[in-house]
Amino acid sequence: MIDFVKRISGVNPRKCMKCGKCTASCPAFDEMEYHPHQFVDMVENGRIDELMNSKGIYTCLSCFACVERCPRNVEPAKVIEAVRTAVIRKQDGNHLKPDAIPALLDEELPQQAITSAFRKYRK
Amino acid sequence: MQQRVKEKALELLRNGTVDRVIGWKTGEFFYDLTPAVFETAEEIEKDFVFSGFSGANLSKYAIAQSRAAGKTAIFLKPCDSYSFQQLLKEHRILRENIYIVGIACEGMLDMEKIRAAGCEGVVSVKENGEELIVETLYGDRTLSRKDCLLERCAVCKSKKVVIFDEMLGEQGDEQETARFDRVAELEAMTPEERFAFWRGELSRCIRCNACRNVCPACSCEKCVFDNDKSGVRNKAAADPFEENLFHIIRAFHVAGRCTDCGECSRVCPQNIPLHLLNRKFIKDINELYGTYQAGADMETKSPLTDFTTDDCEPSIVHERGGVK
Amino acid sequence: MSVNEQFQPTIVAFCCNWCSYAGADLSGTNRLQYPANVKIIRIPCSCRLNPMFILRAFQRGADGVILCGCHPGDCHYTTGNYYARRRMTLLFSMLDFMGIERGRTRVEWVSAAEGAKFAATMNEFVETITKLGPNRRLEDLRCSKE
Amino acid sequence: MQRIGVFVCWCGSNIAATVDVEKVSQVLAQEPGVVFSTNYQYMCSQAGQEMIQESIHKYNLTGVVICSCSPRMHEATFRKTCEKAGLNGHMVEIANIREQCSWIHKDKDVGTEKAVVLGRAAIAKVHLNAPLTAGQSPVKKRALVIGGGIAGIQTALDIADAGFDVDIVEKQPTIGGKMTQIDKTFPTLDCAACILTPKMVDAAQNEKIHIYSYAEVESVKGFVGNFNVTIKKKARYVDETKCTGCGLCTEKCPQKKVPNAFNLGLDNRRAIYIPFAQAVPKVATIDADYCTMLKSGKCGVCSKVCTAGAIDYKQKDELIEQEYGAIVVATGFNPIKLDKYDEFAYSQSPDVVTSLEFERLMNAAGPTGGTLLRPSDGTHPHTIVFVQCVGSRCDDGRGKSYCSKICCMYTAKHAMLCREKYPDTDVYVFYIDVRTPGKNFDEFYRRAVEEYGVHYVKGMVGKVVPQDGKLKVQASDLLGDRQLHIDADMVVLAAAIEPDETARPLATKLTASMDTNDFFTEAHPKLRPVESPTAGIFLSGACQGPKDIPETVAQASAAAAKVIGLLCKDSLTCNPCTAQPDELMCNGCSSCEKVCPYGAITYADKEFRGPNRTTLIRRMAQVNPAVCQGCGACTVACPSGAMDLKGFSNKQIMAEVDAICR
Repeated sequence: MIDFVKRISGVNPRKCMKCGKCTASCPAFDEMEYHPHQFVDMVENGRIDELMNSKGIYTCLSCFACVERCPRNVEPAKVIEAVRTAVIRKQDGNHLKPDAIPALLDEELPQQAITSAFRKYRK
Repeated sequence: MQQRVKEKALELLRNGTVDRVIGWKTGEFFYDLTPAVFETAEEIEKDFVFSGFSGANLSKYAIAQSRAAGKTAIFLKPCDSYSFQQLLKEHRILRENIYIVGIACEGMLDMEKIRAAGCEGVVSVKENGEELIVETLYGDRTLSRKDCLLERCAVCKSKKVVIFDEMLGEQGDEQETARFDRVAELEAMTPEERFAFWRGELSRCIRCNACRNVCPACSCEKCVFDNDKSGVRNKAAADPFEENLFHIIRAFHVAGRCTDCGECSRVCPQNIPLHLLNRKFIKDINELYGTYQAGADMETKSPLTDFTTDDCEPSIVHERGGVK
Repeated sequence: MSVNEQFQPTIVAFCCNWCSYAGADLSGTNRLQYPANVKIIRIPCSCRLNPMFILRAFQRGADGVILCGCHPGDCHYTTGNYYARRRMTLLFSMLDFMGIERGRTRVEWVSAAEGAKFAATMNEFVETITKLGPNRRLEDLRCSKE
Repeated sequence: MQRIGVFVCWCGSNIAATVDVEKVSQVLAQEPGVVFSTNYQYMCSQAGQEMIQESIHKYNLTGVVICSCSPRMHEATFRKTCEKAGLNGHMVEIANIREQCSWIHKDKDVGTEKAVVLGRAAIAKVHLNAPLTAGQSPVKKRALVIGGGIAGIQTALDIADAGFDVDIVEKQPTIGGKMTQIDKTFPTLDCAACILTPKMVDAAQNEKIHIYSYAEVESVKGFVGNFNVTIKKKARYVDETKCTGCGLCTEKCPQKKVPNAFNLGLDNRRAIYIPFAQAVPKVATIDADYCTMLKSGKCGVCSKVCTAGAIDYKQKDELIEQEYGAIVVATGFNPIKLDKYDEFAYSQSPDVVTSLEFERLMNAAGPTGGTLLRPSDGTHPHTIVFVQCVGSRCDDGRGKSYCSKICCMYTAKHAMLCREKYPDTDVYVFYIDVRTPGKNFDEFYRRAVEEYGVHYVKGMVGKVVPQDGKLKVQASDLLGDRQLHIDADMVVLAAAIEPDETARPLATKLTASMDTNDFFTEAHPKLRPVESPTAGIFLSGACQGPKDIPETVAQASAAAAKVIGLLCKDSLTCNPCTAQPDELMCNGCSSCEKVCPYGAITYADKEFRGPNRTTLIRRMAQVNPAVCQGCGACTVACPSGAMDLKGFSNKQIMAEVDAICR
């Protein structure tokens, strides 16, 4: 899972020098139980599950202030985005099964609607 | 044009602009023109010829003549002018002693091709626009001029005379050509096929040194192959290795300096396509280090005396793969 | 097949004095083994390597030639290996163009601290050349061992 | 034919264990030219060396091959050994049968066989060796120091003390450099001016030191021991010999609105100025960008008030040529520009200042007379926030990837001074790490925290917003896991330092190498830290890397010691393995010149006898053996093979190739 987060975020958490500028820049600081520098640290130290279960990942505004200001190009917001994606992908109880699609397919139906249908309507 | 060139030679000598003229004179046959230095109007009247067979690149002769007393006129076709400027860049020619007459060029003729078209006993070849009228012992034949051009002219890279004091005819431009097609074809072969190809070609080499003697870039005061101190002195090629050695080293020594004038292949009595070796270097240089045309200007650094810190590694040769 | 009959290639390694020769020394100091087929010639800088030396080695019976120099940017003479890099690239490309096996020539940048890399490179190179077999395409028949 | 002696070393069991040394010496004895071959336990020992010397005499040896450890180890030893026995040191070749043979092979047969081949190659090379003598080049006993900061001054003083002439070239109107702008120095808190200005005066009064102020290096030619430098003295429109430094002109000049560069633009000065009271030389300079007389020809006040008649509006830049044996680079540093750091509001509020600006605000000779006042409204600040690592340790392209080294200490100093002078101020320091290696440095930092009550917060400032005369600072406190919101009166940014912008063009002129950050590279990062790889060029101070004052002074004296070591010599021994062109073959084509990294190759026209008693003039390459370092790049660039390298000639290398491939 760590590798997954590292891979899809493209972030190398080892580059972080724990300066805290991301956390200093964060406008949503008070709403989060974990803060940007902690995200990075938790990925580095394998505490992904805690992060995935945290509500804080949804209070992140994705304003990218931390990405903008980080002096080491660590890009904490991308880590959060990757963790969110990881949460989504983990929910394998998709409403639709791929085999069922052809039967349901409507020429008029937008592609995007099918994709969101997979995820949206969980059992 | 043929007449204009000769008249210009006479004029320059007569009005005292120059003391001698480097041009072409008839050899044993009418198609066998050789470079020559003319010092009097009489000599010019008698022997000077400019025709479709004036393929010889005169630039190399300016090295010695520019050091002779007085001034020398030289006639340069577009491709010759590149060689000339390259030599100038290498400080081999004293520019102030040379008067350059640039000649617009429609391509030079290859007697081999005329013969190959089935003309035997050729007495003369007359040019008539796009046609050649070949007079033979067995009657006249008409050939397309385009089909009888030297290889290098068929894939002419530039009709632009890059350096001149005076121009005869229209100045032309650089042009896109298919000159690297044959190199690319060889590159696409398997190593075995390439090896067989070059063995077939180079094993014919008789080490007459014609390629070296005619090459404007091979104008060293003393060639490494003639020099005892170099450790590779070698007069005749005794085995396949030495056949390879001479041509690889020759191509390497002129890499970045060769203007692709094609003289090496033109003079090779064994018809070895030596220009392909030089073109391979030019193609590699263009692809790996950016397009470079030797002799095109006086300033650009030659790719082998230059570098960038992020040049490709030699392993690129392996990575590029054999078959493209 | 007994060990003696196995093909033993002759390999010439040109090493620059400041980095790669020291790197080769270091692999000795660390007792890192590589085959005895590799014989090292010390040159001041990779830019001293004349293409003629490589051809000469092949002529006299070498089966593989490798050039080791300081990493680009680390040249003792500041720029030597940059020139060497261009020269070798073009030379190797030409040898390839003439149908000589690509694996027979190689350039590797080895710093004075990379004894392990030197040994690993040599092991790998000897293996490559052993697989390629004797150099037949570029040799002087008069000098062949048979 | 050479008469060669072969000496195979056992190196105890280091070689003898996997190489049959007896067999090697026997087989090599059969090689052509070998007249004597032996082996011995330790060739490098006294006894071994004596054996070599005796054999040279006994067998009349002209060449020596030693099969032993790496030439990098003992080549110099054995060359000396042979020289003592009357044989040229370059007639010795080493076959490396330890590092490159016995130590990497386990099988004795394999090792022995390889040792023989390596020995043969060395013998083949010795056959072609020629005695080489190192040339000598004279040393001009004068040094040039580029940059007149504390580094340059210290280097110059030390060199002058040893009795050599030194010139200092300083681009500013006065020497002194950055240290003149600093208020107090850590960790002792003594006043910078008090310790610097006496040194400046010493330099000015020293007979051996000549100061070219308001001057730059225009061009550098030559090589170690023989540099030829052109110095451009910029026109200051004041005759230095006449100006008494009374300063009347600087009071009367009507152009009052010139940003004072010495105070970093925090106040204004006149168009004619003396940077500060203790300037050396204390001479006025007209700022041509602002002087109305120079711009429009109307004014001339300074000329009227000058009783010494020193003003000269027609003065021109002056070029001075001088020869030097050694050059010291002491171009120093500058704080980086902060225009890319919008989040700290540096360009929005005058109350956000850099640390160097803060030094001026604290300095008694500064714009506020030493009272700490906010630049915006001149009020006393009560809350001050210091931000460290602004642009240092930065990988994002806006700053520098390195640690600027001095910021931790000067920030502690600033914080401490604030609390000392104004105990009613709250002082915060935001840090990533506090780095205090150095004598009494950590004690100093702890004092700031423990005795002076500076709030050190592990974290970083995220943004600064000027609002209602305050600076709203949002920052993180990582250890407290909280975000801080501070209403500050001033924010001080510890800007990263970078090499002076003149360093890069200077490096090109000197052919000295630089790293990607434009710091000069040293010849060896550990063992030769004050020398450039280019011979005769030495490094002093922050041009080589970030340094504080004690380190700078230490390096300055070290560079001086190296210069003195060089200037003490009457002549220099050159590297004998240099390139040499064969005149008969040289085309004069300039290929070699283009690849020479040292500019050792020049061209000259030379006369040759042509056929029929004519004379031919040909262009010919010439190598300066004092400059050539023997890399050999030219030998391969040369198409005719005219260029060869002594000691590593084409034939020698090919002989080795032949011996190995035999």
